[in-house]
Amino acid sequence: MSEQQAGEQSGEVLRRHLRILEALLFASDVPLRPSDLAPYLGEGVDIPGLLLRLQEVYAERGVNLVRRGEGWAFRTAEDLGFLLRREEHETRPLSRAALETLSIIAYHQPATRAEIEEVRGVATGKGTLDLLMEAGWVRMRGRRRTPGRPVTYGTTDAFLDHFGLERLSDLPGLDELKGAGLLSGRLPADMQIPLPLDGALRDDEDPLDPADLGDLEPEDEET
Amino acid sequence: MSEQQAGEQSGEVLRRHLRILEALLFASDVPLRPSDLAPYLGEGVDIPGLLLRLQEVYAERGVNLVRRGEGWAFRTAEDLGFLLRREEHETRPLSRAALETLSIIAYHQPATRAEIEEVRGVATGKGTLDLLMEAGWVRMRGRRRTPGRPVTYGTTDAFLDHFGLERLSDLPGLDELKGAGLLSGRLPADMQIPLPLDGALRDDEDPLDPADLGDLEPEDEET
Amino acid sequence: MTHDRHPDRQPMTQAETNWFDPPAPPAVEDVLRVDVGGYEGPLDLLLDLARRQKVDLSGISILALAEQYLSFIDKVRVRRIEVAADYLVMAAWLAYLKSRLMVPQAAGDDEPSGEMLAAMLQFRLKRLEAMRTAANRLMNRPRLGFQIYPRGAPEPMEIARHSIWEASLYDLLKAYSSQRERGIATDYAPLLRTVWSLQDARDILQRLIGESQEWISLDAYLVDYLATPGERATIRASSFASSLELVRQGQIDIRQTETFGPLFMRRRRSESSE
Repeated sequence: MSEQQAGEQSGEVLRRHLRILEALLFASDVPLRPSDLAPYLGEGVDIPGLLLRLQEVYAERGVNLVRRGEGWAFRTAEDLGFLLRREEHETRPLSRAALETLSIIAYHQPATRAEIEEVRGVATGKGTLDLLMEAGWVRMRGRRRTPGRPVTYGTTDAFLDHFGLERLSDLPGLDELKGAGLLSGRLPADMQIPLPLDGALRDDEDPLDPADLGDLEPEDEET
Repeated sequence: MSEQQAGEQSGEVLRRHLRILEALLFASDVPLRPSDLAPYLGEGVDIPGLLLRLQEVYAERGVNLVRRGEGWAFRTAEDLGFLLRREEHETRPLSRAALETLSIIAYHQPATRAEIEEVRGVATGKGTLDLLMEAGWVRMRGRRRTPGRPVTYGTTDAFLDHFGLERLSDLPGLDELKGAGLLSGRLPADMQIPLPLDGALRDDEDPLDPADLGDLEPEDEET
Repeated sequence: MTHDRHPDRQPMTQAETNWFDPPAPPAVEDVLRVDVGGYEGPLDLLLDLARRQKVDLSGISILALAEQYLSFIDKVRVRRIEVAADYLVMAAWLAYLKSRLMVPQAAGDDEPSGEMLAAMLQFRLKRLEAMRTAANRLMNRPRLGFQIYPRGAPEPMEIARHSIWEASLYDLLKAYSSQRERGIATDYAPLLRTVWSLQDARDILQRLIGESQEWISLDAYLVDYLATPGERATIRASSFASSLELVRQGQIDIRQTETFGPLFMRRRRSESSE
């Protein structure tokens, strides 16, 4: 047998081995270790070598052969990962609870959750506040200097932007609300609508603790 | 820009397009149609051409790009089946009645229940058709434009996928059966051989009524 | 005849007959069908009988087939009287076919010839056989999940849904205003009015008027009670209504000298004392 023939034969064998590895790795639902692959290839085959070779073949492709611990698996090329993520935007009306909470925060800021609940007369779920913060309209301002140090909430610039307000003091006052027919005439004389506080912290507010900010963004690294 | 540059650029674009198709098709375990892929490639891209090109790239590999009706999918190479054959048995082997019904629908489609029964010489229980539809191999196509407007049945792309067929004309022995006049409803003397018809409705078929579809997919919105 | 057209005539013995599982027990919807030796229908039985002739379906003797079927059905009927209608209809039809095949067709006979009927039956048997072979070939193909595999670990499409919230300033203000008003409503305590019931008023009137037979105005009687402005209306109304009732019962007299003038009352004198 000439050397060339031997080379061709081993080329043929190599091709066959690579095909088998390809099929096995493709069809498996978990990464496969060389020891998982060995039974399909016969004895004395250099499986780690074949895997590296196959990895090379796929290096530039849309799908790569990657190592996961002891196992190997096909995975979408990292730079194409965006293909598998799709963003969908849908417009949804804000729920009544969210709308009410938002309006109380707007007028009464800085407002603690207890204060919001006092005005609403019902408990405010954490989900509602989270939603408003996610929407970018509400932020945690600081902590009230009272027992328990509750978080104070306020609105954001995005809130002003969305509702077409230049500043918080543009929010209509008592007389304007009455004039617009939003408040009826039969109101107690002592009813007041607060003037929302803009800007820096109030005297009775402390800055947020560093840990508070972590609540906003769930940490990826932690398990 | 020199011609060579243009050529290189289009080579780069082609490579990118092929990588994207590769990633999308690898990621999915069900066949994807060109219309599924189009949103990822921008307008005016010749997706069928790219798919054929990709098919060629993978023709000799352990994993092949195969066509299944309108869809395309990566599948392990047919010739490696003996290696990959798993010991698992079908959880529920198809009954003889289901098998016969399936092949009659496949070869005679669009076929009504009466036609299936005519070939089998025995009544077909509703359970058999339901089972085939549940398996995703058979679908209601439309209604025959004859008295009673019977539902016509046909096969699905999942049927092609399961049995490794590119298209209905690849059904084994189709030409032979056609030649022998065995796909006709009548004696071959007045030969007029219908072929299994894929895709759009035939002249004598009407679309399904909206109510027909309700049977298959319970509607969420309705109470 | 159809067999002339058949491309390659193969002995029946080569046909694939490895069915995948024994015929399933009759399903619920098939209860009407009586199990005849495990056959699914007359055609099924005929096909099996034809196979036993060990020749191509094109070459089978329809006459022999009909005879075998009829004798089989006869045998079954001895054991089981309730052989299904399908089998009996086929038996009758085959008996007719047999007679057509054996008796030469008379001129002017409009009925289909025995040969035509036989060809029709042969065609149906071949078609059923072909469908069974086709099913077999389908099942012997490299099938997905048996010899061919899809991606074992598909990477699912992640869809990140972002909500864009819709709310107008008007919605916001309306939500705020209605809440504040709702807050007021919870503070509102309805005034508890003193209400004189008719019975109370009557008792009080009876007591005040006593045995007095002087005309005295109602307000004078009630002067102690009318001090509180909020209660005047109810006291007057109840007392007046009660007084009318007392008049009706003949216990008191009422007199009013001018419109909107004071009401005077006194105890009515008993008839006897007058």
